[in-house]
Amino acid sequence: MIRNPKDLQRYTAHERANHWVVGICFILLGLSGLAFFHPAFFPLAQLFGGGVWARILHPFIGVLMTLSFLGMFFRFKSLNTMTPADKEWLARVGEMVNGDDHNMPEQGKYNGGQKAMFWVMAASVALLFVSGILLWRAYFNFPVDAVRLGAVVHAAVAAAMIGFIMVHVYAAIWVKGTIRAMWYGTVTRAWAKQHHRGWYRQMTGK
Amino acid sequence: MTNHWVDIKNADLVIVMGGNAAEAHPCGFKWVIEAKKERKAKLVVVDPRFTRSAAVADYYAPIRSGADIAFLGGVINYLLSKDKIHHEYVKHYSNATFLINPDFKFEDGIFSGYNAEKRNYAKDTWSYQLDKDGYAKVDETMQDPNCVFQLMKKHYSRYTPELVSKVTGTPKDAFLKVCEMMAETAAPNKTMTILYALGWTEHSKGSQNIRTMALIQILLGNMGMAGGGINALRGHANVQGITDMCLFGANLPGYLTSPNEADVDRKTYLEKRTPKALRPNQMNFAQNYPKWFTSLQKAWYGNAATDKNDYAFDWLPKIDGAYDTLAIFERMHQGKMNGFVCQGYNPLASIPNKKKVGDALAKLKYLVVIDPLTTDTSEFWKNHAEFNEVDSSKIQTEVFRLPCNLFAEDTGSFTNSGRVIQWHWKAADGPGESKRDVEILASLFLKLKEMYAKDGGKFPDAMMGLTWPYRIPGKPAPEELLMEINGKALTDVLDPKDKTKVLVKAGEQLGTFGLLRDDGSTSCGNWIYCGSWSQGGNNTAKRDNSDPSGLGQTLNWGYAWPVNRRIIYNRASADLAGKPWDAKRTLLKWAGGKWVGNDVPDMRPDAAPEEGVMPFIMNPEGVARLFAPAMADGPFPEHYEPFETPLDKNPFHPNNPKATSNPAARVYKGDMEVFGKAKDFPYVATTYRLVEHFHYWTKHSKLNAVVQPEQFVEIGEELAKEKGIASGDKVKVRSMRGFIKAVAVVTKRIKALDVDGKKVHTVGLPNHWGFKGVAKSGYIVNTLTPFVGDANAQTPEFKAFLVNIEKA
Amino acid sequence: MQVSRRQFFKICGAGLSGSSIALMGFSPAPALAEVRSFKLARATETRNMCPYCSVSCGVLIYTTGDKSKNAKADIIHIEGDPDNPVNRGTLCPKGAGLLDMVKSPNRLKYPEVREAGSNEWKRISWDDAITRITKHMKADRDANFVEKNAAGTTVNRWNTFGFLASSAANNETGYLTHKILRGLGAVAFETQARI
Amino acid sequence: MALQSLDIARRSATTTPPPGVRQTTEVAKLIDVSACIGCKACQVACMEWNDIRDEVGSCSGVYDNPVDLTAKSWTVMRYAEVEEKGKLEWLIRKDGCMHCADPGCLKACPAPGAIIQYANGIVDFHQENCIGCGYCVTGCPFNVPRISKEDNKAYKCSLCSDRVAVGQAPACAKVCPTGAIQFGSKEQMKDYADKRLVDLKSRGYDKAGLYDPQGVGGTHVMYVLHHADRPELYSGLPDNPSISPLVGLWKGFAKPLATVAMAAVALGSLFHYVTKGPNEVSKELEDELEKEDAK
Repeated sequence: MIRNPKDLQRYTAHERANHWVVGICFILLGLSGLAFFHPAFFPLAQLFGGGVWARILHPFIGVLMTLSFLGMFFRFKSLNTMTPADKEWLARVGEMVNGDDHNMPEQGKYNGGQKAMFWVMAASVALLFVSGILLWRAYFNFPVDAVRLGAVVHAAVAAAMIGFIMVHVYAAIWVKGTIRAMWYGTVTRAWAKQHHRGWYRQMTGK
Repeated sequence: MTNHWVDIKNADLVIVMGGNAAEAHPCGFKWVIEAKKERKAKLVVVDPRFTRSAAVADYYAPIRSGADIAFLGGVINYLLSKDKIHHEYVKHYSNATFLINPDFKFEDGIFSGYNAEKRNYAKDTWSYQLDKDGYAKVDETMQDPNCVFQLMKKHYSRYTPELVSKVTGTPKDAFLKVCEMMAETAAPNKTMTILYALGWTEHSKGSQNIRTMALIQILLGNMGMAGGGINALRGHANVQGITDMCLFGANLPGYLTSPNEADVDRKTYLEKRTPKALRPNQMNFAQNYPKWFTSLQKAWYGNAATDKNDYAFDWLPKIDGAYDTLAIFERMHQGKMNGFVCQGYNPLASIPNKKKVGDALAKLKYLVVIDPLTTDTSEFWKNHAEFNEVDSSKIQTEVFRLPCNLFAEDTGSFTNSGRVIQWHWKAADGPGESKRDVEILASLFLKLKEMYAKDGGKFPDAMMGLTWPYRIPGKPAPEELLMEINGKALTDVLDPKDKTKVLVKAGEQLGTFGLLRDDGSTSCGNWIYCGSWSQGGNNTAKRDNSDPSGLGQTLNWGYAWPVNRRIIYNRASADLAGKPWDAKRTLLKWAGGKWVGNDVPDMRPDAAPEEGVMPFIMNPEGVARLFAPAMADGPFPEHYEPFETPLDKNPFHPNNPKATSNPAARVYKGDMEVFGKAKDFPYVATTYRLVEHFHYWTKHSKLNAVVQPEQFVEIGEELAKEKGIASGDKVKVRSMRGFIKAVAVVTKRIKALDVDGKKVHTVGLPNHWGFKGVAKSGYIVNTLTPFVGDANAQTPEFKAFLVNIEKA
Repeated sequence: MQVSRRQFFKICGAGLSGSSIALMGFSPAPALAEVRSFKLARATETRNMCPYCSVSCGVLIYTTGDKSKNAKADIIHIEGDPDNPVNRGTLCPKGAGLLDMVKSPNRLKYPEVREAGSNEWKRISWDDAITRITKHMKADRDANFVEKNAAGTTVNRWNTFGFLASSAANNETGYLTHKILRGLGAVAFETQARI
Repeated sequence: MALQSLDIARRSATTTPPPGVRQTTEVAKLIDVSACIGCKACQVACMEWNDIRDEVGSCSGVYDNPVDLTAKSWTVMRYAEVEEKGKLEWLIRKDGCMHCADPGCLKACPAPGAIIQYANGIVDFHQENCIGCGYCVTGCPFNVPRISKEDNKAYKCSLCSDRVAVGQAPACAKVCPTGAIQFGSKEQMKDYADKRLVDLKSRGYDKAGLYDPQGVGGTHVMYVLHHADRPELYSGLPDNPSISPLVGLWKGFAKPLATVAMAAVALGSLFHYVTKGPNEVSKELEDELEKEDAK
């Protein structure tokens, strides 16, 4: 499609692909995981060919997500270092949620919330991975107490992560002009200037 | 068993010694648990190992394997010295009062009449003093120094608790505790039962082990009582029946004895076997021997056996020596046998000294194995690596393997250890071309007959004259056979008191062996089974399990020999006047001019107490024998060491090397040389079976292989520590005759014992494994065992021999 | 707040159902369950006896089919006979495992011979087996039968041939074996009774 | 048998109650350890009846074989040689599913209908519904369920539900030669145990008692122990078993709450959007940049 050549490149094709691999994995994991999480969700297992297939596929998808998330992690790690400005942003996040972002501190490529989300995701994936391995009976056999702990951690972290991802997704929907960054990589300059002024300046030299 | 399985529940005290009932007979053992639960009975286990029987015992005492007579002799001494005996019983129902030949002696471990060269006894001094009528003299006061009671007292006075403990390794307090518990059953209304098995028989003095306990049971008045008796827990499901059919060279069915070379004719044969009463008025039941024997000859030779030809007496082979298993294999080893048949028997694994057995089999021209399964014996010629290292090309024996059917594929009767004969029905055909045993035997026999008829040959008469009345000659039916065993009237059987009265019509089945005749008018294949298929039909198939007495007698279930009697010697359960010693467990009582009760009387039904007919009707003296001249190795049991003993002398007779081990046990040339000495083989070994297994049979069953898959040996923690062996290590166990390798199970359940001032360790060797089966292959344990048997029964000494052990 | 375990479960249950109602959407599967079908329902029952030890426990053998001509009876299960007064339906591990002995892969199915010096079995027919064995027996008997001993007594004995008889065989088999052996003049025979 | 399908007390991962009007007799198996000879008849009968054959293993230096429960050994005997004050006791315990009144396995199971508790108390696994996740293993306070390596399904003792359904005793109870395993109504079994305890106490076992742990609401497999004060002597029988608090936490409050929380986040987002409206790039900025471009 034709785009404004002046739009700013926010993500490269590789980065977008990586993100969507993680994203798709997450959706599949969420659906299959929810099937085991609560009886009300069990019919979701049908999406995977039934409970047994859901049980078989879930951990493999988990490994795939972990690996692809690692890619993202190393790509974006340095961009997500917290700065004092981020902390201030986070302190004033209420205003942002209220829809009043005019007085928010100037942000670089990522704002404090996004950075926080990044680290929460990283920690969650790590925890899910470790606890998931503990639960993966087809290939591992850990002491039953470790498995019990693993099950609690896995479920709790997964639930939290689903919540955070919902926030992540909603934020993308709510902040208009965001999603296209992950579809075809560019954002408008106005979007950048409004939401990530520091980054806008860096990109445009203005 | 003098009693039967369910009767165990009537006991007040159960002794498990010389056996391991919980493991070898779990379903019979349930009646021990029942006695404990319902009668508050106590269970005592005396064993070298803390067995699974001991796991549920109230008291356990350890003992050195091979020291049972020392232990039980000590019990006799305890009972006599503390006067804990059932006086009335002993006085009237045993030969305690009988006077013995004054020349009878016991000196330095040897009884009078010993011939050291032949290793046997001349028994003329082991005899009763007889009066002018030929009756034994008695001293009712039991004070005469030559009366059995006094002789016995003197004989066992040497068995002090201290010496007993020194010989058996049983701590003195444990020994005395067991004595005390046994002594409580001297009360007329208390009974003790003894459950033993191969732990007593498989010694060079096996029969005497059992006799020692028999003496105790007589002293305590426990024979013939519900919940009492001497109870041999036997091997296979039908070992009792096959024993009754007497598949022994030396016997004929029903425990008749084979004629030997001295029995030149029927008259001589019968005279020697038909005893005269030794006391007045006794039943002396064996006086009927001629009736049993003649009826057998009529069953086998039918019309060909007549008074004209001595009832075909000469057609019976006459034996010229011993033909027990050890003797047979000794003959085979000497190259004196050409052909051999193993029917459901695996001698390579189950006979001592596997090397000798294998060598013996290799000397045969032909071996026929009739079996449902692939036995080790059938492949004795095949190299199975370390488990059977042989060179097939050097073994010239032609071996045939014939598939036969199993229990599930055949109809017929089995006799359980409690003498109850029960019928079973075929459920399905056997696999492939397998056939019933009788069909295989019939086809071999009929083929031979055909060959002799066609080509002639040596002495075909007996073969040709053998009755073969079966409707399908090649397939004798079990029903036809049991009817033949039971016997029938060949001509009308008349009442001897009133010749006009016909008791049984010609052609009818006999109802009891009381109807047998010695004039050829009856036939009977086995007199003790007479009544099993009477004119009314197959009594072994009866299935009414009602038990109105609550004693577990179930008289209408199957058929017990003799004459459906469930507890033998049951007359002894009542006093002289016929009043039961314990009214709550009445087996028999004298009422209204006859014996009535909850069992078939072991007594003439109308024998009034005043007649003085005593309960042990098979003995010409009518009473139980505390002094038994019939034994080969002494009228009183005496402790002798196993042939492989950890001690260098018999502590009872330290100065007489001749009395170290059983002086009357037979030892073959070449076998004495391979007995090990304690300096090279310091540990006592004992072989046994585990509850999960039945000999070498269950190694073909996956279910059993799963629950106890791999060969192991058991040793105590102390020995394991000394030898640096840990549980799970592979060990090598050597005896003078070979070695085996197995996994070590180190356990608290086998303790080192203090014997004669030294520490004696026991090595437990479960037998089961071999080179054929679905269980893990293992060594045949009988590679290690010595080729020597009991002086009376020739049962091999599997339970006490010497080994060494090391980490493999 | 003191919450007993039972109350705790109730609370949890309420939470669970409450949350489910909140979610709706997915209806739970109908609560159905069925036990494994009873495998002996129409099997044929035959009364028999365990062949192992001398307790001689009664057993019930279950076979497929109803004994009609075309339905081959196959043993599928063996359990204790509750009527038998001794075992009253119980069995030991040996008896309980009888099925695997009856169905052992080591069951012999046809006669075989191992020729002298050979290292393998060869399948033969029953006729061959019986003929070959009886030829051996006759040759041996004719050569070694003793009619009279040195003293001139008739002994009619054949002791170069031996027989070990099974204690797991029926009485009837034992009896017939004894009868035949004596008829042939055999004396060197035994059973497991001593061992 | 068809009616049996309705006599269900609980069903795994199912939120609606099963038909519960019919009350069937609560059954129980009583294992009288004091009468047990450790013969393994129960193990063999179990394999035979249930058509399972474990591997032919090896001897590891003890009598226990197979050494542990497996998907094909639903019961095993555990042997403990205990020596105290010079007296040796060989404590032999038949291990297997206890059929808890509050079954941890069922609680943990995420697959609807894979674990059923029948109204008679039997807790049965239905392998056709099992997804092989192994959560039942974490839920069990007795470490009983095993996942088969062959089909990845969970297996354990069914208390021979097929036999009980037609009015028969479980194979192990029927076979037990010494009567150490009894089967009947739970009431009967408790009465029988009382009788046994009187006998054991008369034989000097003052601490004899019934093992029917209340931590799991009682069990439908109970033990008579001579040393009820120290169940751990019997190869580690748990003293006061209960479903692990971790499992309780995970399967108890937490999941519904988490579900609600997730729903709340979703709903919160929705309402945020409709109340606050989208966060759009301001028109001024866009215009400003357009202007710049136009220059």
